[in-house]
Amino acid sequence: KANEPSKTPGGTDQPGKPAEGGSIKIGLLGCITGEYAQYGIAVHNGAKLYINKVNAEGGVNGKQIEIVEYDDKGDGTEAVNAFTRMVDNDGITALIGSVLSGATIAVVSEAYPIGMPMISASATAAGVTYNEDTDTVFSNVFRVCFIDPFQGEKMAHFAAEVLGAKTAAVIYETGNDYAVGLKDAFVKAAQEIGISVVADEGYSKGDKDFRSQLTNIAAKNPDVIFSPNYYEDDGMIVTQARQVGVTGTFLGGDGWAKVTEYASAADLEGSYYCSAYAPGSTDAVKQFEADYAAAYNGETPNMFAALGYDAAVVLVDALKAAEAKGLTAGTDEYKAAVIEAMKNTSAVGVTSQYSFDEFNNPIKDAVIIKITDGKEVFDRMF
Amino acid sequence: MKKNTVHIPMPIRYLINAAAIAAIYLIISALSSAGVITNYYTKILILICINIILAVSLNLVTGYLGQLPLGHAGFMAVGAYASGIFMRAVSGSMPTGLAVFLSLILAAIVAGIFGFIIGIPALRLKGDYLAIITLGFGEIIRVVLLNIDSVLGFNFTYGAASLKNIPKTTTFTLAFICVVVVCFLIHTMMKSRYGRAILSIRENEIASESCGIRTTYFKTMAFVVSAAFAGVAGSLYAGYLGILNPANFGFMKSIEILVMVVLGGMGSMIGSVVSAAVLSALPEVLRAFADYRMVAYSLLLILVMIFKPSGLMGTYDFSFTNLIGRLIGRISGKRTARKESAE
Amino acid sequence: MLTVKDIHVYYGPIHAIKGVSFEVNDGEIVALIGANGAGKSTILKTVSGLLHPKTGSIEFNGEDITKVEPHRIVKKGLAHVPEGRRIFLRMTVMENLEMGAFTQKSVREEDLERIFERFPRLKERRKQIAGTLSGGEQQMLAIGRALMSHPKLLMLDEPSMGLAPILVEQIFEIIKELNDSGTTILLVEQNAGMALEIADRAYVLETGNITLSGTGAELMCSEEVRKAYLGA
Amino acid sequence: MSVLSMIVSQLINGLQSGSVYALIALGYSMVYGIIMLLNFAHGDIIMVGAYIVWVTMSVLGLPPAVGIIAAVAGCTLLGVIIEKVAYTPLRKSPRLSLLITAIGVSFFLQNIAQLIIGAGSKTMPAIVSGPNLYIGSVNLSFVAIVTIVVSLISMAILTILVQKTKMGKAMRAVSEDMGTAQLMGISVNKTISFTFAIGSALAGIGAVLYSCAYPQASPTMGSMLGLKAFVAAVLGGIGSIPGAMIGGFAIGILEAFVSAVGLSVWKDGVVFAILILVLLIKPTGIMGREIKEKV
Amino acid sequence: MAKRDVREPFIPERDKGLTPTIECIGLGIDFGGLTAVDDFNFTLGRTEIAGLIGPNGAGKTTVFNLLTKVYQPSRGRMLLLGKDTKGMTTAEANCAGIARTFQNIRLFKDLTVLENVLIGLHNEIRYTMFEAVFRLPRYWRAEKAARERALELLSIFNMQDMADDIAGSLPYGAQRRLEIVRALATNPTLLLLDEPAAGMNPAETAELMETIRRIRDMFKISILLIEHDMNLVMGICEGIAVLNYGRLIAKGTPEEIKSDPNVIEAYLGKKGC
Ligand SMILES: Nc1ncnc2c1ncn2[C@@H]1O[C@H](COP(=O)(O)OP(=O)(O)OP(=O)(O)O)[C@@H](O)[C@H]1O
Ligand SMILES: Nc1ncnc2c1ncn2[C@@H]1O[C@H](COP(=O)(O)OP(=O)(O)OP(=O)(O)O)[C@@H](O)[C@H]1O
Ligand SMILES: [Mg+2]
Ligand SMILES: [Mg+2]
Repeated sequence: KANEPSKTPGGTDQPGKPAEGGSIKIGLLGCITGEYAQYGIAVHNGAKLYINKVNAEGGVNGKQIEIVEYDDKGDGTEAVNAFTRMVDNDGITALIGSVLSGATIAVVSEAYPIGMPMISASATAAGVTYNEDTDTVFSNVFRVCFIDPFQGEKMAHFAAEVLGAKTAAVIYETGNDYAVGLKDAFVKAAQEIGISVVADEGYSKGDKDFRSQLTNIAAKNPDVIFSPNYYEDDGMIVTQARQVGVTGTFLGGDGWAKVTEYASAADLEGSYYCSAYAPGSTDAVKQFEADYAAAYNGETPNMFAALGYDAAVVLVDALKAAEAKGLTAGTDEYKAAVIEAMKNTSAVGVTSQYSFDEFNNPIKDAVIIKITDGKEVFDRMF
Repeated sequence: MKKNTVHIPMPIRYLINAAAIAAIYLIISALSSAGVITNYYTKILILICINIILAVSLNLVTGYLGQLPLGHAGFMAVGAYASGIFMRAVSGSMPTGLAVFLSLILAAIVAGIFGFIIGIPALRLKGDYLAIITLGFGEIIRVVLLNIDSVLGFNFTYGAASLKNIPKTTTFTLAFICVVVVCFLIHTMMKSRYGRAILSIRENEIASESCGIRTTYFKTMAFVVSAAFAGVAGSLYAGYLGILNPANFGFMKSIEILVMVVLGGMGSMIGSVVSAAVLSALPEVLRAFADYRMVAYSLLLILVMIFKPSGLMGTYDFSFTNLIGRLIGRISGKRTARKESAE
Repeated sequence: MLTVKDIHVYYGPIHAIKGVSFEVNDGEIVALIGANGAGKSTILKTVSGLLHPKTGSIEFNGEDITKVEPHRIVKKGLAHVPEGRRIFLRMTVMENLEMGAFTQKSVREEDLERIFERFPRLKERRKQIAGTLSGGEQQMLAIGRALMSHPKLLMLDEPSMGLAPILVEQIFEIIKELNDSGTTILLVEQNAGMALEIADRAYVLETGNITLSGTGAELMCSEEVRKAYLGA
Repeated sequence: MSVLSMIVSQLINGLQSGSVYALIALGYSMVYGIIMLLNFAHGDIIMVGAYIVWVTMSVLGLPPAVGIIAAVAGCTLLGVIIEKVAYTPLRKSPRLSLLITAIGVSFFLQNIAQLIIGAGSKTMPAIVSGPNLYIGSVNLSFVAIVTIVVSLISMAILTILVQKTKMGKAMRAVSEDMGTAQLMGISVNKTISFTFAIGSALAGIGAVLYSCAYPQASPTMGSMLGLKAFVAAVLGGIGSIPGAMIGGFAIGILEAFVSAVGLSVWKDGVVFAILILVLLIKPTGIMGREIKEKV
Repeated sequence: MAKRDVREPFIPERDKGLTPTIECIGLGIDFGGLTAVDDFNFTLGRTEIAGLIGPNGAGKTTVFNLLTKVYQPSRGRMLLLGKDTKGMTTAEANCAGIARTFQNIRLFKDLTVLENVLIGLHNEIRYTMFEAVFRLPRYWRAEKAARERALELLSIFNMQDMADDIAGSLPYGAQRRLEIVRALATNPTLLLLDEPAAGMNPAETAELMETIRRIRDMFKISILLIEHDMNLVMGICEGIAVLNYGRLIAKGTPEEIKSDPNVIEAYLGKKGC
């Protein structure tokens, strides 16, 4: 099983090169080291795949896109530093990033005042594009992923309407805003539509033993168990759940992508999760998978990689629009044009065609994926 | 009296030091308004200032008092949240300058109170037991910040969702002033009977007691002061980043601060300052190495400790005026020597 | 038995021993006296391998031990009762004695008996944590512990320090007894009078150099020694 | 499920994770006992052990026995190498410097592992498998039984080793006073290396058991595990072998029951609060002996 | 055994009318099963130099620890200048007037000689934290005065030139002397010296004796010392108490003690002095 992250520091995306007249500099920021590195690396790989492709095909308006790639370890402080460096020292004109919501929000507070166009592949927290305190939308910030409440609600409705669930349990990582966000939305929606949430169990980062919580859940015998975490934990949770006698159906969020590598087919059988991406579903996806494998030692892309790719697609599409206006990369007008173009985008990525709502969140249906025989199979759009 | 050192009288020492500090500040300001120091470097400078305050305040307990607390980030968190919640509450209804000033004071007081509450039981223990108990308190603070909202029933810290939209009021000038004030206060305290009492506890607690020093009182005092300054750093941090998440103040952050103190040399304030500056800037310098940067960082830690086990500065405390004194002494050395032989 | 040839010992930049040579013959008691900081303890530490001389050589029973590690030297039959006792404070008295017998195959009952006979205090306090013993009791333990290894050469660093007069007498008697039963002794003492009395030969050390040597009786009569070390 | 069987299940959950903690805490405690070093890298040695299992079994496709032997041997070797390279030069340095070196080693292992193997988790194949046991309605998984039994046996062997052998004696002497230990005829280097070897071998066994119970390996898995084990060691009384065991089991069972009563969100907080309470009542941990300095 | 009234100092006539420095009445302490000190009755006049001797492990250091409140007694009372010291901490006992040195030297090793003495002067220096951190005039005045006082105290032992040396680097004898200076700095009424001459050669010991006497005369304080060097004890003590197995077996003048058969048997030995 080849699963190595492909490293491409150095080479073309080495930072610090003086901007050549004919290039457009964009930033790529995310956690490529540290605890959440696997997500960051996937997003970066996806984004770089598309941009390299564009460059190979002659670039945008004949100009090469130059990537300035930095690591933020998933930490807000680092993210802000790296972003500021991209702006001040490297002179980027747009940003793809960051990967985790917390780091992205920190960057947004820097990027919004200077009107830097940014698009995140995976920052799902509602607060990334919207300041609820002042009820303002960060007009420069876009994302290609679902927001947390959306997925939580979707899965609650799915449980009620498709699976006919009456009782539900949740198990989530308490310190993780993503998991908490999904869980909160799920619980809220479930109560509204008449599913009773019989168990609400948390765990902390780094925990590997969930048996105690699952034993509690098993005792309540819920119809569905919503586990909106990242796939490694979810895999472990499902495995241990079956060991302690939990029999209900597992539901998850888009963090489940790749979960089949972390739990047995038998344990996962019949679980559902919502995603933005269904592997192998369309020709475009198949092409993407093939390209990705070719670029990164035969690795299979996951949803994060696909979304990274899509983020790049949407951004490059906007760059084209700005270029078409004959503006100079790096100027404020240019940035405004990029934002403007993204706002009205209709770019087609691997996972969907994009358009944004008034909160700059993508308007697209969720893909429901069912796990059968250890495979992630497209079930329906929902 | 060491030869070749001209002893500079106190008022002049103050003037020299004040001038030196003002010069540093003015140079940096000038450079940044000239655009040589960009926004990016300013950000790093602010971060360095915050880390200096953290390291210097931890050094008070680790280097001077000789204890090993592993929960310093907890105090920083308390200060950061106190200040963040305050700033969100008053933003718009109070002049910013006043609000910032009050938030710093508030952060110091709240963190100091936590230092007191935690210090009283923690200081009953010694060595590694003290380490673990402070680590425990630090983690408890983090878990409480994470989950308190569900107990209160309303949004207070916003838990995992982060406390967002804190006014970004921390400027380089503010951070620099705080560093100067904190260093000055710690320095003057250490050069007084209070500081000597703290040192004596590190050196030999039993002897210290028998010299009439109420060790429990002074230990607690050092702990509270250290916590309060960590709170100040937290407050600056809140105003720097504008968003707070309990995960930023975990055990690893405490370790990071401890590394700064030890690497700089325990009990050396200048050591803490230098190593906080170096270690804060290092990840940025190593940024170009991408994946390898954490490996480089860890190797550096190991190598410095192997080749310089007592830290970069040992227990040496740099005195700018003494240095000047020595320089003057060296220049006028011959004359002094002649005088001496005449005497 | 022990030949020390022109050793130079440094503590970092400090030149503590500046070319000292002496020898201890089989069956002798040799005393090393000198003021505070003269380097007496340093010499003992160098012989037992805790420190290594920069130049010079040390021979024990015809073997060169200049660069041998301390634990190997102990196995060759050289025991060192260090300055300041250095007992294992957190172990019991009994465990300390057992530690002394580390080089032996097992802890022999008769060895323990012999030591308890000499120091009945230790027998009383067999189970006490050594760290809570009084200063004098700790000194007895340190000597007892060294005897557990059946040394051929026993080096004692200020064994009378902190001992009651009656015990000082006893200690010196014990040293003589040990010597009579075949143990060679190298003795460092602040109590020069008593040391010279029982010593066959003695050396006077002054800041890293040997300045005088002779038989115990000779030195006892020497005007210099009397003034500097006997307080007379 | 009846309340009783619920309690029993939770107890078994706690015992299973507790026995892994205990095993790791033992290694922590041994190393601490001898050079007073909080060996932060200990958890990361387990991480390396887990990866060794993964490489031998998943990548090379070798049988479990080979994986187990390779993991234990590899960890032992790694422990000794770390000691020689990173700790020996600092033997005469202040303790805190050693602590920082240990932190450095820990970071190094984590990051180098990420560089070489990648950031994501690797899934382990089943190392042991067997039928689950049912006692009434209580379900006892085979892995749980193996984990508990193996760790108890390891601890028993270790206890005998430390209490009955000469090496054990030498370890105690070295831990108190290296110089004097040498004067007793004890080789300090050998003793310390031996301690690291044993501690790391325990980490290797811990890695195998951990991999059985939680079949995932990731570069950062060691840090949390190490922290928990450290807490367990201190709770039990650091430096004490039975203390480490008691501490490990205590933390495991405590975590299980805190979660069981519905406080899972507060779990870490409650565990630390109880730890603090215990330390305040008994400042040297459950089994630690307090030795007052004589004035 | 020389019988004396428990409540009487050694030289009752000298400090007539003044409360004794210290009165111990039936003081005792147990460690687990071990009775380290029992029924200790002892009174010391205001300017007396007394010795506490006894075999190793007799409980002498333990008596010091009781007096300085390092240990709390299991039974008995102890009056300092007529005031009961029950419940005091070590620091409070020091403030009340008891200073000591230690059998195993406990200096503040990494600090300078001067700083060691200044720490002894801690409670003599008066300024508030506020005055200290903002360096108000009172701080400067008090620090200057303290410095001068410290140098003055060091000069008793001719150590003023070592003021800036690191305490741990001093020769052994100097360290012992520094400990005495530090104790004196706390302005005691009773000075306890635990084996002050240990590790000193006869010449140094003779000098120490002189100094101890001078200190008493200068500061008008009482001194209680533990020592195994009989030259010193017999040379300067005005009264001697002898402990054995935690109990007083004799009390009296040096002459009385020297010839006490109990003391000779338990402690001095035949050759004794
Ligand atoms: N660890 C050390 N580091 C530096 N210098 C040392 C060390 N130990 C001893 N010295 C110096 O070496 C010299 C000799 O010391 P040593 O302990 O051998 O003297 P000594 O004759 O045993 O004295 P004493 O009678 O005080 O025990 C002294 O000047 C001392 O200061
Ligand atoms: N904390 C303690 N726990 C147990 N026993 C103790 C403790 N402190 C002292 N002892 C015992 O009490 C007795 C008296 O000890 P102390 O230190 O007072 O003796 P000392 O008279 O000062 O002897 P030395 O002259 O040898 O110093 C000794 O037998 C000692 O072992
Ligand atoms: Mg010596
Ligand atoms: Mg004593």
